[in-house]
Amino acid sequence: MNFKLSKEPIVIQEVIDKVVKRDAGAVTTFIGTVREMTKGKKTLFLIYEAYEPMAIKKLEQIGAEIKERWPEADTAITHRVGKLDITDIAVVIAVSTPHRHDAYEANRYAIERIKEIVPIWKKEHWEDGEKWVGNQLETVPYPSGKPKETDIHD
Amino acid sequence: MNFKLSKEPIVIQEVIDKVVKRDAGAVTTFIGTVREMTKGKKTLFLIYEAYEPMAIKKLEQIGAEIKERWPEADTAITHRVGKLDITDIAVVIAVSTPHRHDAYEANRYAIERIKEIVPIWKKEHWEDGEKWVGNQLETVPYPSGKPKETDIHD
Amino acid sequence: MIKVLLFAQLRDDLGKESISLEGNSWSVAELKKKMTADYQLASLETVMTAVNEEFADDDTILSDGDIVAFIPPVSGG
Amino acid sequence: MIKVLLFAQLRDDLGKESISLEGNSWSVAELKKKMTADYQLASLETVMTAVNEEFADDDTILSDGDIVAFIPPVSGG
Repeated sequence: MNFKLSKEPIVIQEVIDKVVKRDAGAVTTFIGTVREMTKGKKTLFLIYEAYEPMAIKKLEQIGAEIKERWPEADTAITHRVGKLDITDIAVVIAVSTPHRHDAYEANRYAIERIKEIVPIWKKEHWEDGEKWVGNQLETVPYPSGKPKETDIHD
Repeated sequence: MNFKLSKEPIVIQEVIDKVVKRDAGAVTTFIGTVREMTKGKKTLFLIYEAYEPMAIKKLEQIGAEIKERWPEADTAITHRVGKLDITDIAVVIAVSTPHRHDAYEANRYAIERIKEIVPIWKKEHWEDGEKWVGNQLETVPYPSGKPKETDIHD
Repeated sequence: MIKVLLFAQLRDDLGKESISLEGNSWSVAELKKKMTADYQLASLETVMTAVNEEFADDDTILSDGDIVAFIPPVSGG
Repeated sequence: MIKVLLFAQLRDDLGKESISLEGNSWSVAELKKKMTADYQLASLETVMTAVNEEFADDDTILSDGDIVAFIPPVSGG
């Protein structure tokens, strides 16, 4: 169960424990938390919604892509769903490798891929309204109907 | 006390808690653990020794350098001293920033600087002997007597 | 029968989580066109499509029993 | 009086954690030379020096009461 969604608060140590091993000298984690201010606007709370079975498949795919690029890396990802308050943890990514360079690179790869291919959406709730963030102008549209091959394989 | 040495096992969550804040959307951690195999040689355990007051000053300096480069970043570093077994944690670096790119970059900067300027040494104990790692051939000598300016300021 | 799953803004707009349609050998593009017309949806152009939990092109042909999901730009992480 | 702190291999070689010396206006280079001779140390060339907990060049002049530390290549992290 290295790749999962959680309705409960994420315990960082539990995610890390999945990748610690005797031949790993480096573990990196990325912890995405709910930020209060975004472009001058104050967030009150967030709702994360997921297409759950596909989201888990896509997280597993990211793990497999990392294994292909960094064969010695082990990856674990837990993403929260439901209502989150400011400073709550939305996602934890843990990657272990023998050497530190790869642990940073592979971890970063994971978060970028999550933002491309994992069907999870967040709805921001502000004092004066709410909006699904995927519909905001700063997001990338996918005119072809699916992510570009280069997104997936490069 | 964002920068400290610890004779006791490091609790990762405690280091992270020092940098979590309402305006941080991203926290990265680097966890250095004791690896069993290095270049085909099996480590039994390690001893870390530090020049403690200077090591803490240098960790604080790294925090200040990060603040100068990434003004919105907060940093916490705990380094273990004493005897460590395989998979024990030698160092935890936590960095929080509003956006993820900086959290990776600043964290990586911290570990590279630790390996350059913080007076901490490890003695590897193998089945057939022991050695202070700083004396091995793969380490960088400092013929001028102190780290190069470019090491410190770039 | 094809089942269409809706998420995020689309789910809010239609007020339901899924829709079942009698369709036969439609392409994803044809399904999108029909949905846009039937439900007065805003454009589905920026929406990705998954068929049976895998991303699919607009020219993918749908079969009876397929589960289609419309995937607005994602915002997890 | 100058106090010299020793770490890692140097501490093991000399069998002590520090040495006190009566010295006057020595440079770091002169201190290194004297230590190398007095204690039959291997070269101190790859060893950094700190004076009062800050890295110092070989031409730094030492004063009474200074605490000098010899810093072999570090291996923390």
